[in-house]
Formats: sequence, C-alpha cells, structure tokens
Amino acid sequence: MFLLAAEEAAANSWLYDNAWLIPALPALSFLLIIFFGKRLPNKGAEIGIAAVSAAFILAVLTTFTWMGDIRASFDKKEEAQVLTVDGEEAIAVVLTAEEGEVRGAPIINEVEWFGIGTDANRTTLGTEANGHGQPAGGEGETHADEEGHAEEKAFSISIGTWVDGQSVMMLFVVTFISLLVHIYSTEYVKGDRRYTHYFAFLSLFTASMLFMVLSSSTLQLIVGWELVGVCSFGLIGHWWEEKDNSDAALKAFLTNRVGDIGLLIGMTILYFAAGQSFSIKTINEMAVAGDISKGTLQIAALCLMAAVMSKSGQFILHTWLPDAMAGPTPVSALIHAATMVVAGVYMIGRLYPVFFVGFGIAGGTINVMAFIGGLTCVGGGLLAFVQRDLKKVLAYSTVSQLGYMVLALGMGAYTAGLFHLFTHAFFKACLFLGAGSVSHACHHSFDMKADMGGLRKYMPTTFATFMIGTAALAGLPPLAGFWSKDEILVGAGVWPGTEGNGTYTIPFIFGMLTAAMTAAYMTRAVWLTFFGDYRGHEEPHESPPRITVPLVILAFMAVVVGFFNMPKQFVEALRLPSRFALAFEHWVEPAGVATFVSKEANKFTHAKPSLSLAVVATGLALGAGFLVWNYYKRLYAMDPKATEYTNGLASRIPLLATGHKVLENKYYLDHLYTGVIAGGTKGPLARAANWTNQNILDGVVNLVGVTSVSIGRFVYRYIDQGVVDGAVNASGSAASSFGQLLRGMQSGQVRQYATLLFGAATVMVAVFIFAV
Amino acid sequence: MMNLVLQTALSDTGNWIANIFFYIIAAVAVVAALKMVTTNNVVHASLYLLVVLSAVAATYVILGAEFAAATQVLVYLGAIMVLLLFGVMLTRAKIGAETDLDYDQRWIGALVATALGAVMMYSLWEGFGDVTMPAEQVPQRTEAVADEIFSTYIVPFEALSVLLLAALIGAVVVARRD
Amino acid sequence: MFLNQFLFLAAILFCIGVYGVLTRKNGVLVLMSIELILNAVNINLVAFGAFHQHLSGQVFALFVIAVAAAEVGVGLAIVLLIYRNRRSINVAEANILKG
Amino acid sequence: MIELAYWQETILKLVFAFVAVLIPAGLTVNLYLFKMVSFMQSRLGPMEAGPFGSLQLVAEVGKWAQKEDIVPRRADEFVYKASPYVVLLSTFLLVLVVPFGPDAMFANFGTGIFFAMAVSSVSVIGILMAGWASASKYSLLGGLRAAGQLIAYELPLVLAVVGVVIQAGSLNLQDIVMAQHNGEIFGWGAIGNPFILTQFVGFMIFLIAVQAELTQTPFDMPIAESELVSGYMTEYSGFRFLLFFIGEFATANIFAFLGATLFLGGWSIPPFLMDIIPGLAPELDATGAVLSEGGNSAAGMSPWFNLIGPLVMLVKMLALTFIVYWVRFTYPRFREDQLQKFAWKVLIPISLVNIAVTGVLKVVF
Repeated sequence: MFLLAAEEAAANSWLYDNAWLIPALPALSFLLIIFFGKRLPNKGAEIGIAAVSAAFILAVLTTFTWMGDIRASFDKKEEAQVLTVDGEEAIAVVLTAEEGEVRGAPIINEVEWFGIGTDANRTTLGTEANGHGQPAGGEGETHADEEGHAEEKAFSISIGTWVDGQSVMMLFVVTFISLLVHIYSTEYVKGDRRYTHYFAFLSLFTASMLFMVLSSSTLQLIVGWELVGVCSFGLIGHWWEEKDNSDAALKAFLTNRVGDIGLLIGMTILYFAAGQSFSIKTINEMAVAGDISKGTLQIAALCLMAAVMSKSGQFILHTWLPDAMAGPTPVSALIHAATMVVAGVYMIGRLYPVFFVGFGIAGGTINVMAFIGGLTCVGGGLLAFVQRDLKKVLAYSTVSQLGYMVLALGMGAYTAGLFHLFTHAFFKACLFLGAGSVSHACHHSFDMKADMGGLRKYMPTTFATFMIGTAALAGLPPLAGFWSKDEILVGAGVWPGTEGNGTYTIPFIFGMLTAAMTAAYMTRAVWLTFFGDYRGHEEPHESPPRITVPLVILAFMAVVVGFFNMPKQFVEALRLPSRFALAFEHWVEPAGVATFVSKEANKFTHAKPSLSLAVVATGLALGAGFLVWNYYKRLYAMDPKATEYTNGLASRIPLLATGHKVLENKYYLDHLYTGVIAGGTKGPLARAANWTNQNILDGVVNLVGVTSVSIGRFVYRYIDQGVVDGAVNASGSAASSFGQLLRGMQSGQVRQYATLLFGAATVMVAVFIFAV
Repeated sequence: MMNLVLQTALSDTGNWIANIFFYIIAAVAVVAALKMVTTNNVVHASLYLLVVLSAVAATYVILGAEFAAATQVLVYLGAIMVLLLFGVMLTRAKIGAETDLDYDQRWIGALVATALGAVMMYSLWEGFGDVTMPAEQVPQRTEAVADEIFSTYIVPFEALSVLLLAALIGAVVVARRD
Repeated sequence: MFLNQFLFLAAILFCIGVYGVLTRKNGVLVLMSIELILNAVNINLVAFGAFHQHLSGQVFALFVIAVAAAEVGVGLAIVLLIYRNRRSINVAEANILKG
Repeated sequence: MIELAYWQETILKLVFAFVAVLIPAGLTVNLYLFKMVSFMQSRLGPMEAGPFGSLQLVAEVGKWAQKEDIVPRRADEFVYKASPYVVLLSTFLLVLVVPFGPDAMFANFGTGIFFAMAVSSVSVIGILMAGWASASKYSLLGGLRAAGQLIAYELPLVLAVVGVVIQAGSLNLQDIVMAQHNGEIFGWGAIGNPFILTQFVGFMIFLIAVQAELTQTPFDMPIAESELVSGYMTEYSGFRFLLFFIGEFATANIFAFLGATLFLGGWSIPPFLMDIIPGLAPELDATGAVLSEGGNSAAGMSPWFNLIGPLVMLVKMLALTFIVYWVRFTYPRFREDQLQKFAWKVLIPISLVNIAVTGVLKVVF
C-alpha cells in the first residue's frame, strides 16, 4: 500500500518493528534474576531496574516517534486526500471528525508462532509489515485477498506486536510506573526473605503485561492475560506464610478464573465468527463491516464482559481486588491500581468494535457495559467510606474508578475512558505508594483509626504528594483527574450542549454521584491519616529518598498529564497553539476504531466539552469534600483522638443490605451513616424512606395480606378439601402402587442395569432393522 | 517373521496365507475370550484376556496397522494387563477354583448376548455381505499416522492428554489411603 | 479377504464381552470384560480404516487404547477402594444405590 | 545374494534366532558370572571343567537339566509351568528387531524400537505369573516387587530412547544405525555420529534403566536373596530354573544389543575404517547417499557387513554387558522406596528434560 503516513514512518520504523524488545527485556531479566539473582550484590534488584529502565527508554522513544508520526500526518492533512494507485483506491489518512483530524493505523509485525499441517506454501516467516493508515473504505478488496491467502494455509498461529496509540500509551504507563515501583521497592521490601523472588516476579509481571499490551492476536492476548494473573497471584501471596495472604491470593486467582471462562468462550466465539482467525485486526474489521452478525457479537461481548468484570474488578466480581491488598504495597500500586486491573479496560479498547456493535453503544441510552460500570463506580465508592484500612479505601476507590472507565467506554466515550485510564494510573499509583510510605512510617500498619492521624507534621513530602494525588482523584482542576473525569461526564451526552453517542442519563447520574463521593471518601481518608492527632504508639518518620522521589515524580505527573487532552475551547482561551488541544485523542484513538466510527456512517461522535458541566461537577466534589471535612472538624473539636461519632442514627436502620458483606457489619454501617447524615444529605431521605415503608407500603401489604387470607380460607374449605384433595389422593395412591412395581427395577445392581441397557439396545436395533 | 506375514498377506498371491492366519487367530481369540468369561479363576481369566489381546494385535498386523499393533502390545500387554494382574494379586486372588465369581442366572446374560450377537451379525451380513477388502493394500506407515494425529486430530489428541492427566490424578485420589 | 470376517470377529468378541459384563460378579472381571468390548470396537475401527484406505480408523483405535488405559487406571483404583472398605470386590454387594 | 524360499528363510531365521540368543548368553555367563566376578573377589573361579574352566557352563546346564522339576503342591500348575516360557518369549521377540547387518536381521519393522519396547514389557507378565502361581509368599512379594520396578523403569527406558529417535528421525532400528553411520559431528564425519556422544544423558539413563529392568544389583529387590530367598524364582528348580537363568542373561545381552544399536552405531564401523579396508565401500546413489530399497535403508552397504556386523555387535554388546555386571558386582542394594523415588523423581524428570533439549536442538541444527 502506498500511503503517505507509511512513508513518513518508514524512517522511524526500527522502533516499531522491534517493539518486541520492550517485553523481551523484562522477560530476560526475570530469567536472569531467577538463576543468578541471589548471588548478586543487590540480590537481583539491579537487573530488574536495568531491564525495566531499558524498556522504559524504548517505550518513551516509541511514544515520541508515534507522536511525531501523528503530528507529521496531522500537518499533512491538506495533502492527504484520496489517492489512486494502480487503479486501486487507497486513502492515505483517515478523516474522521469535521476538521479532518488524523488517526494513526496500527503497525503490526507478526511471525508465525506455530503451525500445523503439511502445506509447503505456508505463510512466509519473518516480519510482514502491514501498512500504516489502513484505508477507511477500501479494506473490502484487500482483505478479501488476505482472507483468500489465509484459506490456503494450514492451521497456523501468529505472534506479533501491535503498535498503535493505545498500546504505545500503555507501554509508557506500564514501564514508567514499573520503573518507579522497582526503585521504591528496593527500600520498601528491603531485607525481605523473598527479596529476589519478589523482583523476579515484578520483572515477569512487567514482561507479561507488556506482552499482553502488544498482542496482535486474541490468543496472545489470552496468554498475556493469564500470565499477569499468575504474577498477580504470586505477588499477592508474597507473604504466604500468613493464611490471610494466601487466602487472598487464592481468592484473586479463583475469581479471575470465573472471568477467564468468559474470556475463553468469547474469544472462541470470535475466532469462529471471524472465519477462524485469531487476528484482532481481522476480528475488528469484520465487526465493523458487519460481517459478523450482531447477535454473535452480542454474545461474544457479554462473555468478554465477564472477563472484564473479574480482571478489572467490576461488580459483582470485584471482591478479590480489595483482598488483593494483602500483597506488598508497591505491588498494589503497580498491579492492582495502575496496570493489571486495567487489562479489562484495555481489552475493551482493543476489541472496541466488538463491544460497540455488540452492545449497540451508538445512540443508546443504557447498555450492559455502561450499567455495570455505573454500578461499580457507585458501589465501590460507597464501600470506600466504611474502610478503616487506608489501602482498602484506595482499593475500593480503584474499583470505583475502574467502573468509571468501563462506564465511559460503555457510553461510547472511547477516548475519555482510555484517558481516564492514563491519568488514573499516575495519581492512583501516587496514592498507593504514598499509603505505602505512611505504613512504612507507622510500622507496617494500614489502620487509619488505630495507628495514624496527624502525620502531616511528621512526613511533609508524603503528605504533599498524597494531597496532590487526592486532589487529582477527586477531580479538582487543573489536576489530571479533572480533565478525564470531565470528559467522561461530557461523554454521557446528557448535559445540554454535549452531543456524544446517545443519551446515557442513568450512567450520567452514577458518574456525578461518584464524582461527589470520591471527593468525600478521599477527604475522610486524608483527614484520618494526616490530620487530627497522632494515635499510634511509636514516633513516625519521613521515608527515605528511594520512597519519596518516586512519590514526587508521580505527583508531578498527576499534575501535568491532564493537560494532554485539553478541550479546544480551553486551548483557544489560553491562546496556546492549536495542537495542544485534544492531543491525547489524536495520539491514542486507533484507526481500527476510526474506520468503523466513520463520520459518514454517523455512528460515533466525540462529545463537545461544556464549561457549565465542569463547574457543576467540580462544585459537587468540593461541596462533598467540604461537608466531610466539616464533619471531622466538629468531631475533632469534641475529642482530638476520636475517629467517629459513637451514637449515630445508622445503628438503628438496617437498610443497607445492599450488596456487600462488609456493609453487613454494624460497625462500618454505623460509620457510613453517621458520615452521610452529618453531611446532612441522606438523613432526611432515610427517615422519609422509613416513614414511607412503615405507613404506605406496610398498609398496602397488610391490606393485600388480609384479603388474601380470607380468600385463602374460602378456597381451602370448599375447593381444596373437596375437589383437589380427592384427585390428589387418588393419583398419589396410584403412583405409590406403581412405584412399588418399579422399585424392583432399581436394585442398585450394576449388572441388572447393564442387562436392561443391552437388552433394550438389542430390541431397539432389531426394531430399526426389521421394522424400518 | 511377522513382517513377512504382513508382506505376503497384503500381496495378491498371499491372500490365502493371510486368511489362514486370520482364521487361526480368530479361533484363538474367540476360544480364549469364551474361556475368559467362563473360567472360575480370576488370574486365569486375566491370562486368557492376555491371549485375546495378543490375538487382536495380530489382527491389526494382518490389517496393515503395524503401529496400532505395537501400541496394543505396549499399552495393553505391558501396562493394562500388568496393572490388572497387580490388582488381582493385591486383592488376594486364590489359587484354584472360586465359587462366587458369577451370578446365578447366567442364562439372562447369555440370552441378551446371543440376541445382541444375532442382531449384529444379521445386520453385518445384510450390510457388508460380499464386500471384499481392497486387494492392493499398503501397510499404513507410522509417519502418516503421526501426521494424521498431529494435524487433523490434534484437538482430540490434546483432549486425550488432559483426560489421561485427569485419570492419573483421579486414580491417585481414589486409591490413596488417608 | 472379506471385510465381514473382521467385523464378525469383532461382533463375537463384543457379545462375549457383554456376556462377561452381565454375568460376572467380580469387579476386576467386569473391567476385563469391558476391555474385551473395547477391543472388539477397535478391530472394527482398524478394519474399516484398512477398508477405506484411510488412517482415521487406526488413529481412533489408538485413542480408544489410550482411553482404555485411563479407564483401567481409575476402574482399578475404585476396585481397590471397594476391596479396602468391604474386603471383597464383589460388585453384587456394592448396591448402596438400591431403591 | 542367494535367494531363499520362504520356508527356508524362516527356518534359517529361527535357527539363527536361537543362536543369537543362546551363544552370547553362554558367553557372558562364562566370561562375567564365572570368571570376572571371581577375579573381582580375588579368587580363580571354576578351573576344572575345560581349559581355565571354560566348559563349566556345560557342566552347569547338565546339572540343572537332570535335577527334578518340582511343582509345589498348592501351586497353579499350568501357570507355574508356563511362566518361564513367557519370560523367554519376550527375549526372543526382542531379538527379532535387532539388526546385525544390512540384511542380517530377522524382521525389519518400521516401528522397530517401539516394538522392542513393547515386547520387553511382556516379561513382566511372566514374572507376575511365576510369582502368583508358586503359592508362596516370597514368590508373590518378589513378583509384585518386580512388576512395580519394571513398570517404573520402563518409563525412563522408553524416554531415554525417545531422544535417540528424535535425533535419528526414525523408529526403525536400521535407520537409526544408518543415521549414526552417516552422521557428522560439526561437519566431521570420520567416526560417524554414534549417539553416545550427542545423547550421553540418554545413554546413562538407558544403562541405569536397563540395569533395573534386568533386576540386577543394585536393583535386585525382586530376587533379593537375603530378604525374599529368590523372589519369584524361589520355588523353581531344574530345567525351569535354567530357563529363568538363561532368560536373565539372554535379556541382558539383548538389551546390550539394543543399546549398541541405539548408542554405539550398531553393526556399522566408523566410516574412516571403511575407506581404509578394501571392499567395504558402500554403493552410493547420485546424491552420495547409501542406496536403500524395500524399506531397508542399509541395502546399499557392502554385503560383507552381514558377516562383520554380528561380530561388531558382539564386541559392542560385550562392552556394554561388562558395565552391567561390573555395576552388579560392585554396588549394594537399594531400598524399595529409594528405588521408586529414584525412578520417578530423578530419572524421569531428567529424561524429559533430555527430550525437550534434544527436540529444541534438532529444530535448531
């Protein structure tokens, strides 16, 4: 294919073609650490850091190259029109939105992994560079060719790398956070009995995650998916001597197996639906072109959704994620906040056409994905209120934020969802590592109520970075979370003036609620940890630089990454160059999606930003945060060491049997309710509900009950006793005597059963032979 | 020697030799099988089964399935029968006749088996009465069998390996003393 | 050579196996009769494979042999378990399922 | 070549099969059991019968043959009597597939080594039969031990052979011999490529497993005199004991023949010797490979090898049996659990790794 973008990138293609190096380096490091780690002066940590640094540098270079390529084609948008080459229409760049924004197509390099069959003309080994800028409309013919060629092959499976905006973004995130976590870990798990083992697993995890990110076929995706699951299992159970930890590891593993069944079934369905192809490209293109029936896609998407639910901690399969906090904190930051748990979100993005068509996202009002995402973000947020373990607050917050991403993708806000993934990775990693730092100071306790409080004086750096992370998570401008959260809310298409892919009213309400709740529970966590008086026993201390430096870097990132996707109006208002607007969208949104969400088909649009929505959402968050703050302030005034009111109203209302076992615990319920009622929002509501329940509902129920009792009496006396019972008794005794007859048949003797079986078979065969 | 049998059996002129061999083998197999189900000593029964299995292996050779024959010997004679003998001996098989090996009403079994046999033979006779085997038979090469297993039947093959693993674990779990 | 001569042999062995399954009380003997039945099936498979000049028959016979191995392993384990619990491998006594 | 009728060929082969089993068995018994063990124990051994006691074996056979053949009263007579023949049958079936020259072999199976592995397990049945039918606790225990041991070591034996099969690319023993004869090590083919060099791990596993399969010390629990009197052979006497005795040594020889075929180049001699000795050069086809016809990949080799080959094999066999008896006369006995552990936890894992490595290297080179 003769494409401008391809020419442009040819010079830089070394990085694309050798993207396999990025996962290969940590994989190599895993082997080296396993075999030689124990003998090295730093017990293998240096190998891990070196390998991940190298992978990080490669990832950064790839990212910049990618950005440069996109920029180059963006500048060429005037020239980039339809070309005709050899009588074949090929479109150089894909024009989607009204200004003709440019999308980069994936660069796929594949080699045959293994093949079966004796066909000599099997696919040629080596790299096969599929061109840049897959044409929007012209894929029909070219693909017919490729398909035809594929038919000749015997069964073969390819392994390859898929470089496009989405994967480049993840490469950057994974290597960046992994590197920081490696550095952080050298201090955090210092002197651990399985130090080498720990670093080996970190390396393996990094390799597997990168392998999964770069996968070009669904099979490869599954392999990577399972590998990260294994690493997660190994690292949650890092201190397996304690039963809780190994239980948590098992729970994570088993819960994920539930989703994996969905993954396997879904991928199998797609494999057969796409004409026996594992290629993500083929599957996506066929889904876009309507070559796979919508019903099939729907079933496949539902199955894959189960996998997303387990891996990305969506309700109701989220329960393993909070328990996974039993692992070391850096692991929680890397795996259970920033990277592995977003694998589900990543997969949705990777196979977005399947979900988009399968769930009918375009133009809808609600769908499974948006609903599950909404449920998760609200449910996770609520649960975060009642935790006394700082890491668990963050864990439920992660659940909630993952729900946010899924919600966004379910509403068709593709870029928003992935952008939130991107920003969330930084500030949540920052928060987790901050929590680790706090616990490092408080002698490895995460109990906010018993062992913390007033830490801001003792650990200023940690406090500052934690505050930045909190503000970013709560979505306060101009930090990262603000931009991504805002984009998601806009994407719902509910607020006047935003367009979007439909009108997702219920998800929007969920989203707004979550925005408020996030601010509230994070305020609570911050207050309990850093304000008030110190409630622990020993003097806390600031952590050493190997812990604080990653924190500062991550806090910095949490401040700046949001600016990658500023809305156009905002950029114009600040008089910045226009290319700063929606940069992330340009870079990340893949051509695979762009082809299918073409403007002509009018299926996919980007929502328009709305200043008023941003103001309202921020106000909501600030308000919620302020209410909680006020609550604790008053509490502090009563008793400096108190962490909750002792006689809350909630202990009397067992209303919240809403879904989670933790909420069944009176103590936590109490706290949640006091918190909310002090905020003055839910109290009257609950009372009103109670009143309605007691007076109206009960009245109706009683009425119905009385009526039915009298009817029942009548029926019993005249119909049941007389007519029905007579019939029943008769049939009963008939069945009983017949049963006595049959009882002889069931002797428990295998021989007798076998005799009957063979005899019956003989008779049947004879009947078939002679009678038919 | 056996390959000579094979070669001659599969050539045009050697048909009658193969036939003679086949009938001898078949007679041995049937007699041994009958003895197996009627003898009143468990070890004798297993040894008769051994004869039947060897005869079946010989039948495979006549049919040109050399690999299947070798597998039959390796798996059945070398493993399954040894296992069975093991089991028999571990469960204290007596030397000499045992009285309680059969049910009293053998005629039911005989009736069912005979009826089944009659029906099967009738249908076979109707279906393949005068169908002859292809005259020009080539022994099926092991290589070709391997190709077949690892291309067309790769999925059943993998499933089978999982089954064997499951059986292994199952057997250990069932027989374990705890 | 007729195809039927193999099929008849298989049919006869099959019926003898069925007779064994139906009349034997001893667990091991029942297992052996089942082996006989499987072998009869195998003869059919191989014979038809040779008849059609196709390898599938042989391949399936191999599969059946492997499955038989698994079956004997598990079956024998069960028999040994029964022996351990009841000091007898008489299947007639293993009738807890009696209705 | 002299063309023989089918019946002539068959009779000739039967005779030769007896020769191939019995002569080496007698040789090794005389050489190793009578003389070598004596020297290792600093004594002379038999000296009276024949020069340096070389006819001692004849005397022994005569002695055993005239002893009474006792069947214990409670024994299962038929099974008791049949079992030595089953053991010997396995030995004779084994020798069928061993090639002694380009044409000097009894049967050229496509699945030669697989067949050998299959029939080698038949002897277990004979042993179990003997153990059960003797109506003796020692015999039964010996039989069960033997069966457990033979099954356990059958696996590493087969797995060790798989490495060779992968490298040769064939199950046919003649092909394996030719693969070694024509092979090269890093482009140097003067001695061919006897697989002992490239499959040394497999060779060691093979030797150990053979030692166990033959129930030779240190793996002689089934017949351990000090524990089980003589295991499954306790009740046997006279001619039937002699059969077991022959079976033991003959099987050792056959396994050594197989080992020589698999790892030492079989009946072939190093290629550079063939260049030196006149009249031994093979007929080559256009591509420079040895002619092959009728499924026999060695058909083009000089017919003289039909005479030289058996002698070469004899020498190689004696070398391997020497190792077997050397170990036998040197080491003390394992314990039963150690034996099982050694098979399942050491030999099998190593042989699996060996297979994996061989497979990878086969693909790479």
